[in-house]
Amino acid sequence: MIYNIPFIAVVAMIFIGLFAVLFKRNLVKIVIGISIIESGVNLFLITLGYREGGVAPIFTSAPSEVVKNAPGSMVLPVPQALTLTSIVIGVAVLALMLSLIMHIYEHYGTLDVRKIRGPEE
Amino acid sequence: MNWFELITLHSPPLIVAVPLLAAFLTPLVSKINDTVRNLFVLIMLSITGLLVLILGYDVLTNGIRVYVFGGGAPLPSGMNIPVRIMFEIDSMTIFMVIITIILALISILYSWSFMKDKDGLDKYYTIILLLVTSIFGMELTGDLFNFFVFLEISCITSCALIAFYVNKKESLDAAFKYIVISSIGALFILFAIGLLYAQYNALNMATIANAIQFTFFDKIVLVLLITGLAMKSGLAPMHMWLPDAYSRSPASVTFILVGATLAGLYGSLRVIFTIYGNQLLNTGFTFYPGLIIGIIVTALGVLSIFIGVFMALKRSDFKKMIAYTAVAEIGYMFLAIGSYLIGLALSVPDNPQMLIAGTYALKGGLFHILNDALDIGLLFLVAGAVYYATKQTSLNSLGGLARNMKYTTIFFLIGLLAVSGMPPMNGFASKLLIYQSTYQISPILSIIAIICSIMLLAVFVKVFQSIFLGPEIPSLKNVKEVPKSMLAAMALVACIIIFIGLFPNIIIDNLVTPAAEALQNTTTYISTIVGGT
Amino acid sequence: MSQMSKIVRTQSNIIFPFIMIFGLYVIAHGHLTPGGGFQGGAVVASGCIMLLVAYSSAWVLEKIKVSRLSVFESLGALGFIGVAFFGLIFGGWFFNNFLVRNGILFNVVPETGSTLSNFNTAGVLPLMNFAVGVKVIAGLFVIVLVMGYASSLKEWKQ
Amino acid sequence: MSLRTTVAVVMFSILAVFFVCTALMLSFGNPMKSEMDDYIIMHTQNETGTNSGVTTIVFDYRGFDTLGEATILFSAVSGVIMIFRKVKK
Amino acid sequence: MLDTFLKSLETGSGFWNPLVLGLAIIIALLLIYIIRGFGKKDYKTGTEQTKAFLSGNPEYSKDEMHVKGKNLYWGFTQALKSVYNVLEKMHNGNTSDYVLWFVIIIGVLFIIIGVI
Repeated sequence: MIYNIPFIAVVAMIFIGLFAVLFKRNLVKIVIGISIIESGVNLFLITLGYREGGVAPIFTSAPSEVVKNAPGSMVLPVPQALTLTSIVIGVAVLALMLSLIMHIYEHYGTLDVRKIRGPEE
Repeated sequence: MNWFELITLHSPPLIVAVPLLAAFLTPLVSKINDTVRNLFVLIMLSITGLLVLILGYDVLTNGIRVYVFGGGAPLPSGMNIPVRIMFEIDSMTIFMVIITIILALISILYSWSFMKDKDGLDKYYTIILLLVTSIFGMELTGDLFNFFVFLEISCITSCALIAFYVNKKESLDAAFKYIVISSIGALFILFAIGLLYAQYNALNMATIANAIQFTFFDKIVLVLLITGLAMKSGLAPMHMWLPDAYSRSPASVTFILVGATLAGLYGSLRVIFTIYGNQLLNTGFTFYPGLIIGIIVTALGVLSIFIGVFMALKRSDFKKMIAYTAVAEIGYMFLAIGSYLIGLALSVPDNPQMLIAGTYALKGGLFHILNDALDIGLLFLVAGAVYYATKQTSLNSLGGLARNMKYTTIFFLIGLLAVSGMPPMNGFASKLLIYQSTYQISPILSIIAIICSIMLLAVFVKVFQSIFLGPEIPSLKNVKEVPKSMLAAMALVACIIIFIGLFPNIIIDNLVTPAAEALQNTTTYISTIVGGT
Repeated sequence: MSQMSKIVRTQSNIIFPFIMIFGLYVIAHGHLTPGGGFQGGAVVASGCIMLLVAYSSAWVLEKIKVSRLSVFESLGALGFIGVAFFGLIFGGWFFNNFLVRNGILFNVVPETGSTLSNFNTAGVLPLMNFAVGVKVIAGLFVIVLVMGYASSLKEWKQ
Repeated sequence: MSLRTTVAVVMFSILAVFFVCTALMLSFGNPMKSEMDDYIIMHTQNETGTNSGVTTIVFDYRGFDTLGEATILFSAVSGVIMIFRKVKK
Repeated sequence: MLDTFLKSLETGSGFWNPLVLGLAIIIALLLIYIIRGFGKKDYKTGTEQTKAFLSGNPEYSKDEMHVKGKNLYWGFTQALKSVYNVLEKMHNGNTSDYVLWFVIIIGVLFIIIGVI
C-alpha cells in the first residue's frame, strides 16, 4: 500500500490541477493548473514503466550482470518515449496559451476569468 | 510491380505525409509570391485527393488495409503484440477521409479571395495544412497514442486558427476557452491510454480490442475516452466552446473545424465499436453494458438537439445561430448511434426487428455525418460571404441583401432546405432514416427529432427573412456580389448537396453501407492484425 | 526588457560556449547515451535564451531575424520528414531504417552485451536526431524571442 | 456555499474515489505485462543498431509519433508567430 | 423495373425517391400556374391598387417597416422564459464552468458505468 505512493502522487497532482482550473480566477493560475495536471499525467506514464531494481534501458557501458539478465533488469522504455512526446506537446500548448493570455490582457485589461467573455448575441 | 500498385501500397502514409510536407514547405514557398503559394497549396491538396481516391477504391474493393511504418510484418516473429505504429484502414475510415478532403479542398478554394487582403497568410496556409494533416492522421491511424498526438495537433492548430483575427477580443477569448477545455480533455484521454497500456502492454487498437476484459480499469478508461472525445465533437452539455469557436473564426476556417469535430465523433465511434466492440456489441452477456452506453449516448444526443435548437432560436447573430445548429446536428448523429446500441441490446431474445431498425439508424447516422458537414459548411460559407460583403453578421443590422447578392441567396436557400431536412435535399434522406428507425425503438425519440427539425426550419426562416428579404437598408445599398472563387466554392458544395439529395442510393450503397458494416464487424478489424482469433 | 548589468552579461558570455558544447554533445550522442534531438535542442535553446535575457530581445533581433529562424525550423522539419521519405525510396517503407546494415554511414550494428560502441551505428537515427535538434533549437528560441519582444514593446498591439 | 461549489465538491469526491481506487489497484514496480518492452530491449541492438532503448523507440519503432511531435512544435511556433503578427487596421 | 426505380432509398419500413417528389413538385407548379390564370385581368401596376396600407393608414418608411431579427419569435421566447433562463445561465462564458460541465459528465458516467 505504502509502495503505491507514486500513483497516489499522480492522483493528487491531477486533483490539485483541476482545483486550480475550477476555482482560481486568474487566467495565469488556470494555465498553471493545466500544467500541473499535465505533469501528473506524465508522472503517471513514467511510473507505469518502472520495474523493481531496473536501470535505464541503455546498453552503452552497462554493467555486465544487467546485460546478462537483459529484459528483466531494465525499466520499460516505451513509457519514457511516450512521456518525451507528451512533454513536448505540453510545451507547445503552454506557449500558445501564454501568448493568448498576453493578447487577452492587452484587449480586456484584466485577467479575471469571469470578465473574459465576448458579448452573447 | 508497376507504379500504380506501388502508389496504392504506399498511399496511407502519403495521405498524411504529402500535406505535412506541403506545410513544411509553405514558409519557404511563400517567400516567392502569393499566387505561387496559393497554387502550391491547392496542388498539394489535389495530389492528396488523388491519393485518397486511389486508396478508397482499393479498400472498398479489397477490404481492410494495414500499413506498418518502418516495414515488416504487422507482428514481429514470435509475438502477438505489434511493436511498430501502423495504419489500419477500413471502409469507415475511407468514408471520413473522403469527407475531410472535400472540406479541405473547398476551404482552400474559398479562402483564395476571402482571405486575400489579410496579413499573416503564409502562416495561415501552413496551419490550415497542418490541421488537415491532423484530421487525416486521426482518421487513418490504428494506434491509440498516435491518435492522441494527432488530436493534440488538431487542438493546437484549431486554436491558432480561431485566434486569427487577433485584433478582435472575442476571437481571442474563444480561442483561449477552446484550448483550455480541449487540452484538459486530451490530458484525460492520455491518462486513459496510459491505463490501457498498463494493463495490456499494447497501444495498438486491434490488439487492445482483442484483449479487453471490461475490468474496473476498462470501465474508467471507457468513461474517460468517451467523455473526452464527445467533448471534442461538441456533445451537450460539453458543447459550450463550440458556438464561440465556430462563430468567431474566419468562415474558411470554420469549414474545416467542422471536419475536426467530426473527427472527434469518429474517434468516439472507434472507441465504442472497435476497442470496446467485443464487450458492447456482444449480446451474449446476461447484462448488456451496450444498452447502458446506448441509453447514455441517446440521452445526451437528445439533449444536444434540444439545447442547440432552442439556443439557436433566440440568438440574433448569424454565425452563432449556425454554430448552435451544428450542436443540434451532432446530437442527431449521437441519437442514431445510441439507437443502434439500444436496438442491438433489445433484439436479443427473439426480436430481430429491433436489430434491423438499429442498423438503419446507424446507416442514417453515418450518412448524416456527410450531410451535416456539407450543410453546415455551406451555411458557414454563406455567412462568410455576407460578412465579406457587409462586414457584419448581426441580424438586426442586415436586410434586403437578396437584391444585390442573388447567387448567395440561392445558395443560402439550398443550405436552409438541406439543414432543416426538407425533402429534395440530402438532409432529408438521412433524417428520414433516423426518424423511421428511432420510431421503432422509441416513438418519443423520433417525435422529438422531428419537432426539433421543424424548429431548425423556423430558425433559418428567421435568418432568411431578416438578412435576405425585406426592404433595402440604406447603409447596404452599395453591397456587391462576392468574388468568383467564393461563389465557385459555394456552388460546388451546393451541387454536391443537390446530387446527394437526388440520388441518395448511390452514396448509401457505395460508401455508407460498407462503413456501417465495417463498424459492426469488429472481428475482422481485430483479426487483420492479430491473426485468427 | 532592457539589458541587464555588466556582471550578468559577462557571466553569460563565459557560460554560453559550454552550454552550446554540452547541448551539441547530447544531440550528437543521442543514439548512445540518454538524450537526443529534443533534449539537446532544449539545452542549446535555453543557452540562447540566456543570452536573450541578458542582452534584451531587441539586441538579439538586431542580430538575427524571426523569419530567418522560422526558415531554419522549416528546414529542420523538412530534414526529418525527408529522412522518412528516403526510407520510402531506398528502404521500401515509410520511416524505414535503410542505413542500418547496408548504408555508407552509421551502418555498424553493435554487439549484444555491454559494449562501449562507437559513433558509427544506428542507421538514420543520428540524422533524425540532428534534424530534430535544429528544429527544436530554432522553435523554442523563436517562441521565447517573439514573446519577449512583444512584452518589451509598449505599443506592439498598434 | 453556492450551488456551483456544492456540485464541484460532490463531483470532486466522486472522481477522487474512482481515481484513488485506480491508484491503489495498480502495483508500483512490477508491470502487469511487458512483452512489447522486452522485445524492444532485446532487439534494439540487432534490429536498429542503437544502444539506447528509448532513442530506438522515439526515432525508429514509433518514429511516426515523433514526426507528429515535431509537427506540434512547428504548429505552435507558427501559431505564436501568427498571433504576434503586426495587424494593419 | 419500376419497383427497383421506386425503391431508391429503403428505410426499413418504406422507401423514398426524390425523383417522384420532383415530379410532384412540377405537377404542383403546373396547378399553381393554371389557378393563377383564373385571377383578375384588370390589375395594373403603378396605380392605387399596388399601394400597401396598414389598417387603412399609409405605410411607414421602408427602414421602419423591416422586421428585425430580434423581433421574430418574440412570443415563443417569452412563453418559454423559464427554460431560456436556465439555458442562458449554462452559457455564461466562464471557462471554469465549461470545465466543470466536463467534470460533471465524467462523474455521472463514473457512477453509472463504474458501479455496474
